[in-house]
Amino acid sequence: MVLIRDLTIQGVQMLLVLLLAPLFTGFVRKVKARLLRRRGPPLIQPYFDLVRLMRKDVVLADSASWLFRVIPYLVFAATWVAASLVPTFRTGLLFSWSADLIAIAALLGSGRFFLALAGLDVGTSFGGIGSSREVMIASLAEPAMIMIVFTLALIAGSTQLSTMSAFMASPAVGLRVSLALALIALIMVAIAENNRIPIDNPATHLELTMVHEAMVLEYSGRHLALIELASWLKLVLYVSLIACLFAPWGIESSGAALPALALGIAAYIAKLAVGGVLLALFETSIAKMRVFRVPEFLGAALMLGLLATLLRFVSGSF
Amino acid sequence: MNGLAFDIAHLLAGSLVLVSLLELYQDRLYALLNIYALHAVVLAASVAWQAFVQDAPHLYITAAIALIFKATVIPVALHRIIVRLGIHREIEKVVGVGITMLAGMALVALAMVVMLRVTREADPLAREDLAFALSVVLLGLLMMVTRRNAVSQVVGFMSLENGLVLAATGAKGMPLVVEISVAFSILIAFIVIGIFLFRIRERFDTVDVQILSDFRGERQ
Amino acid sequence: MMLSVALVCAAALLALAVLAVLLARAPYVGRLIYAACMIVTAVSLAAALTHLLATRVPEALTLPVGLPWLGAHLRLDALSAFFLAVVDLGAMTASLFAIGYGEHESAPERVVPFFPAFLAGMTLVVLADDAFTFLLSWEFMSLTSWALVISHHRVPENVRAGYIYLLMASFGTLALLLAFGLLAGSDGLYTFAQMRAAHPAAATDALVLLLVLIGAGSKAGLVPLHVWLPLAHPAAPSHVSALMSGVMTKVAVYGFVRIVFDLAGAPSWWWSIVILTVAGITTVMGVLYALMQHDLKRLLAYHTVENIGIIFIGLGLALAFKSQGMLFAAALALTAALLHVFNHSLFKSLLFFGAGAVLTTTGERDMEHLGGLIHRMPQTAFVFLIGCAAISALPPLNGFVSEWLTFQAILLSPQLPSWGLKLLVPAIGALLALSAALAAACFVKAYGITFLGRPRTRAAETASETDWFSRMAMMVLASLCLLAGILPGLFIDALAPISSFLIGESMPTQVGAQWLSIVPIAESRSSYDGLLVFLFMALSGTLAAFVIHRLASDRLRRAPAWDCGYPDAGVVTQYSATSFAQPIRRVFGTVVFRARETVEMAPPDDTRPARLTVELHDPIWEWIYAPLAGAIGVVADRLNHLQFLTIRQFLTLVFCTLVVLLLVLALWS
Amino acid sequence: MTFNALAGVLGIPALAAALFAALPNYRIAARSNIAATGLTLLCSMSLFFAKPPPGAYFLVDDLNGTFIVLTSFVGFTTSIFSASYIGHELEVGRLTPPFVRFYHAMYQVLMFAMNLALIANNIGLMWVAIELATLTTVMMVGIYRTHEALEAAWKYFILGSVGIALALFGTILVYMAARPVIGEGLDAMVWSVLVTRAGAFDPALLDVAFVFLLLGYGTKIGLAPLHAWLPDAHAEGPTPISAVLSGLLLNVALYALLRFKMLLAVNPAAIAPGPLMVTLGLVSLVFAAFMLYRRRDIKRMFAYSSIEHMGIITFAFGMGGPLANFAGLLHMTMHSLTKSAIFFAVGHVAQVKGTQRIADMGGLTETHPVLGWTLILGVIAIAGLPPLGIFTSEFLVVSSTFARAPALALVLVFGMLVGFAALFLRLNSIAFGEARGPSEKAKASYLPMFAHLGLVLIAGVYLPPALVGWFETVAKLLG
Repeated sequence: MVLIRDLTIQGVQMLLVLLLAPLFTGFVRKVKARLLRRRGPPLIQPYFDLVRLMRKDVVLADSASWLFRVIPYLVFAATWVAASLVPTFRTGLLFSWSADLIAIAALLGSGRFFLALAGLDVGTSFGGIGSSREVMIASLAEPAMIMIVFTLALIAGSTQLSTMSAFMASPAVGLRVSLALALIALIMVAIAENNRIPIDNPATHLELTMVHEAMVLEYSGRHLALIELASWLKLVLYVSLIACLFAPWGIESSGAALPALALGIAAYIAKLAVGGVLLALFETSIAKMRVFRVPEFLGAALMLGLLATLLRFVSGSF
Repeated sequence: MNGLAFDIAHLLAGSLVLVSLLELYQDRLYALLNIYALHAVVLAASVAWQAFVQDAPHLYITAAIALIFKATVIPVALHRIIVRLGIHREIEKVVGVGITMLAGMALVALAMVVMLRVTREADPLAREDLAFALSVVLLGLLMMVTRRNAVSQVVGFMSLENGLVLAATGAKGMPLVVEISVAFSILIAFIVIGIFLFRIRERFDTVDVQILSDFRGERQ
Repeated sequence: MMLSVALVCAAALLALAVLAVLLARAPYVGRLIYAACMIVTAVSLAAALTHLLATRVPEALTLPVGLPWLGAHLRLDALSAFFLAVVDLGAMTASLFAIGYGEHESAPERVVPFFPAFLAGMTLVVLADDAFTFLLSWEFMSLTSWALVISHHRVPENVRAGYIYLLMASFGTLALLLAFGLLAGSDGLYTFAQMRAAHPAAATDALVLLLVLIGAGSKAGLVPLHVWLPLAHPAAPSHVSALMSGVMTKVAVYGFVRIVFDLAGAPSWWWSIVILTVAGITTVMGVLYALMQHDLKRLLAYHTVENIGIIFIGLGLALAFKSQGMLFAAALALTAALLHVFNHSLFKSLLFFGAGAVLTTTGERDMEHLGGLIHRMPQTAFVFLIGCAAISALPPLNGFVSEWLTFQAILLSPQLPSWGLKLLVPAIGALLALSAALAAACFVKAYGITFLGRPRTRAAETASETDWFSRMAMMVLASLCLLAGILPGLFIDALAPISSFLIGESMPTQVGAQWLSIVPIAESRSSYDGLLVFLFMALSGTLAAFVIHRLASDRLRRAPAWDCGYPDAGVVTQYSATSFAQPIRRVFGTVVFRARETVEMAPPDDTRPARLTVELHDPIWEWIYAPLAGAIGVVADRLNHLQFLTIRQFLTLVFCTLVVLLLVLALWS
Repeated sequence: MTFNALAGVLGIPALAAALFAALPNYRIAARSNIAATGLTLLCSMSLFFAKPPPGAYFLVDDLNGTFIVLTSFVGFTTSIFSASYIGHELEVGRLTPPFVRFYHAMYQVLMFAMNLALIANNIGLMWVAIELATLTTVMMVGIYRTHEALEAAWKYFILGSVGIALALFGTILVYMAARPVIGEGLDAMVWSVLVTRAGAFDPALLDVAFVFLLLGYGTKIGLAPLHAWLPDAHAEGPTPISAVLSGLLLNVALYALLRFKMLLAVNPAAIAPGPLMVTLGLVSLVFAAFMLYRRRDIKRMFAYSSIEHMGIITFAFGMGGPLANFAGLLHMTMHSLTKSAIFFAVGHVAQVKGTQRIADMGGLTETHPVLGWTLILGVIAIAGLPPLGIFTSEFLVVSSTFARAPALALVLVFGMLVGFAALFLRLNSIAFGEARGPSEKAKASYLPMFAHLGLVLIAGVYLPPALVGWFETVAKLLG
């Protein structure tokens, strides 16, 4: 009985993130458009895009291999699993212990790994640009992420997300320097990982400085749809990650009372909204940077993370 | 009597050292050969005296060997060789006579120090003899390293051998086998040298070791 | 019992070597010998596993050979059993691979005889229980592998590689010899048992540690002693490269663990600082070197350097914890290191096999001349992909598990009292994470340029799938990678006796945990379940595919690549290995390798293409080895004049020696 | 029976020498040369089963027993090798029949001299024997009568005779030291008597004596800086003689030095001979190791490697102690077997390549696989790699030294490594790569090489207890 209940809750979580992802992207786009004094596309435009893409044929490059066709599913699966393991409205999900924060980071890493391979598969110059830049960004973003994980894990005494967010919610946390550093670093990493401005521009194609879009240039139809969905999921994942770690309020701990869960969901959606607004504000207020300034940006993130970890190592009071 | 015996032995051995120094002083091959003959004669005398003192008759043989071979045969033979090969009569030295003499003095002093420090309870006769013998050996070696001609090197080598003989005879009651082997080896040594000089004559125009040394396996 | 089985197997291998020499010219001798090697190593593997999993009682044995008053002491305990298993697994798959691969060998008579001898050497090293036997087998192993490295001796680079290899190997051996000399003391207590019993002074102990770090490190490839590795490993035939990279370096790790954890006295805290520093530098330098390569096998060799660094990070942490009495954490770190030893031996052999398959069918090691092989050799491409994913530490494969455990061990280290470690360990963690990310980047390059894209040369176009044996060998390893990735608990439990033997504490039994997950400390703290992650990914992936194909379209058209509207560009417009690495080279290489890029543009009226030349400097070589060689050359030249003195001058030497000695006497009293 | 054995060891070579001096035919001479050395080997072996009691002139104990057998064994195998080698030299006309006759006679004289030196109980007799051996080898080095050969022989002769002289002086001094204790006459030169009474000798006199003996016999051993004759003599003489020189004569000289070291070891007041030997040994080792780099002549290179190993051996004996002494003895045996085997191989290589210049050799394993791999195996052995005998001895030397004198061990290891690097640098260009230089069919006699390397290989993994027993007792004697 309890098992079934937990299963359902886990399922709800998975579906929730899956369904919210396009909406969130649509929301961010809408807000950005508003900030730019445009009306912008309707909120649910991403859903339409998905359906449209899914209906279309796949136009596959002659030189594409079987791997090219498998990768979208791999990427989507990896991202979805990762996203479904991040507590959104309730901690202590049934399978939450099956992967801790390090594993989640690694799952996203494997998604990126395969995406980069896809960029190289067709053998075009744009794909090459995309993946080589992507791995360069990742090679700095991932260690930064690990450092952040270290900091939080050392504060919470665990790399288990449920435990961590529970601890964060508890008054034992207090205000810490290392937490602040970690938060800033995490936001920077999140921006880089999701190819947002100023690292990359998700809204453009024909620009030599693009990264993510260049990788997936050869994709079309359902493959493209899956990859888009995966990237939206990733965005939601990061937002909810930040939320559950730094704004762990309203997350139902382990109970199963429906009202509590509903409250949790509501809180979660509210957090998403806030996050979306902030993201849109940030993106509209800043210009994209040159690709070779990205290392400095991410290097800063890495340094912040390392600094936070060092502080934690040297003394528990920071 | 013993005192006198000691003095005479001392005198002879000392004069041997003196002659070695004389050899160092020479700068003509013929003169060098003559001095070497003198060296051998003094050696023979000293050996004979030892034979008399230790009344060890077998030492007379050694004395005779010294007298015949070293004092006569060898110098004459070398004389011949020099004439035959038309060797340059000068002795090319590495360092000047003065420095060589100084070095010789230093070596004698060293020999004294080493030896006199040693055999305190041994009888003074043997002790003095050893000291002188060592200095003769060192002087012979010095001569070999400061002279360029093959002949003068040979001479240096042989005066070194003389020093050995002096030491051997000074060693009281040392079995005959040794002296004979010494003479024997020197004989062989000399034959071989002769052979080599002739072989070399076939190949080279001079027996100057310096030039000999220019043919070296690595210089291909 | 198991020990004698293993010994018989070693003897059989030596016999096979002799046999191979005797009928070197006979037809099919290669296949015969390799098949026999496979069977023998399989038996030996069975023996090792039986000991590791079932009997678990140390067995000792003394043969009346070796040093007369000592005899050859041999021992099979948990540690040696584990490494014996690693050796035999690698050897078995390599033999299987070689049954097919050996047919392409140009000069088999230079490879076949040494191969079994090499295997025997490695087997004996892990079984040895006294200093003499250990060093004898150790150097024998180096010698036979040297012979294998120079088997293609007509290529001058190979001979040079072998030379440098042999030099570094005997340098390491001499260092180990000195270490044993210290442990054995002046009256020669050479058996390991005696060494365990006698505990030398702390100063001696420190010296022993440094010597062992040099000795085992030069074999394992720790920076800066790694120079031979990227030269020698690629030079050898691929199945041998796999053995050298995947297995022999592990034998070196065995030597380190055996001496430092088992024989030397109790560790002092600063040991781990030395080891961790070296290991951290090794890890990052290794992967950075690898990123700069476009020779496939050399790239793999450099990754061996990186992974050795990861292993030594684990060992260093284990020492740190052990010296502070945190036995549990020490057990965790040690287990992480040993698990990575096992994992690396799996996927590195797999990758070298793949490189070998590519080499045989295309004759190319240079990635710039490859590409698009996934179409011509799909199965090889598939298993190679698994290998790449595993070495890049992607879940749910085995590489991730061991790195995850290492991270967990790092997360335990704030409780270390020493300040040096407090400051060092987080930096090491950062280096580890950095190298993991860079490794992923590097293997995107390796796989993408070699197997994906369009063929860059005729050889790559006409490539064909490799033979059955080679594929079989790679499949075995790939499936083991997956197995060790989704069921890590089994392997961790198998390592428990080792850590309890070396540290006196071991990780909790994992098999009991729910859903076969692994829980190193406590579930509330951290846990990972490869099986579930694998199942989830498979489920959601297939689910998505199913839903889309059912509800939406599953139609597909082939068309020329879009590429932003540039029609059918030539194959040279693809990204090459060099251009792929350019961003990372700009970020890291300019500092580490003083990388310079120069573009020479043709003048306007000239139609020649512009050329981009990249110049790299190897800091280790330029700052350490080149000066050393130069110095030796200078001294040799100076002394060489002594060959050309005249007789008189030689006499002067004698004379001076005499005078000097006499003076010494005169001044003695 | 026992006396017959001694008579055989000495008499057979002497008679054979006389015979060969008269025997014109080369083939018969070569065959009977083998036969004679073979008989000598049998006699020397029989010495083990019945040791003659020490006489005034002859002594057979554990120390020289092994050496005698080793000498006659290597002499035997070398005679087999020289049969094919000299045959080739006659064909190409580098030697003429009269010289070959001379060669065989001298070969037996050399054997006689070395056996005499080994079993002599009288230090004077020992001296005579060693000088005889030296002069014989001088003759044989000069046998080719080329510029280089004569120059080498001349150099050898001059330096050798100076060594002779110094050694004799040392011997006399020992007698002087012994006389007051033992009394005048023969006994004062009988080693077995000396060693029992040496404790009472005048220490200072012993010191001086040892200095002279060290230099005198050290010249024969080839210790730097007294080594100058050795490389050229090895390079310019016929290869069998190089083999005998490196394999045996150096050992014999070292053996003589050891006898006197034992005397000093008995006398507590005398200076420890150890430091002197250790210093000279290390100097020779490092010096020779560096000299290996610039060698262009293959035989000269291996001659330098002999200097290197003599340095190691002297170092080991200088260190003393049961382990180091054992290692020294083992190293001595292994080195003479290995080095002579290497010279056998090198001799044939030089013949098939028609030159001794390393630059003109190449790809030997391609053109002459057996020869090439034998040479490689030999170099591996001489470089102290397992599973060959020298590894065992080097293992013992280094490990036993490091615990006692780390600094020395470091120098030792450094020298070994430098020499190792040089040897393999040259080996690579000789054995591997594209085939270079002329290469005619090898008419080699592989038996001697295989025999030697086989023994070295066996010794690397298993030492027969009997041998170990002798070595251990000797190691104790050496103190």
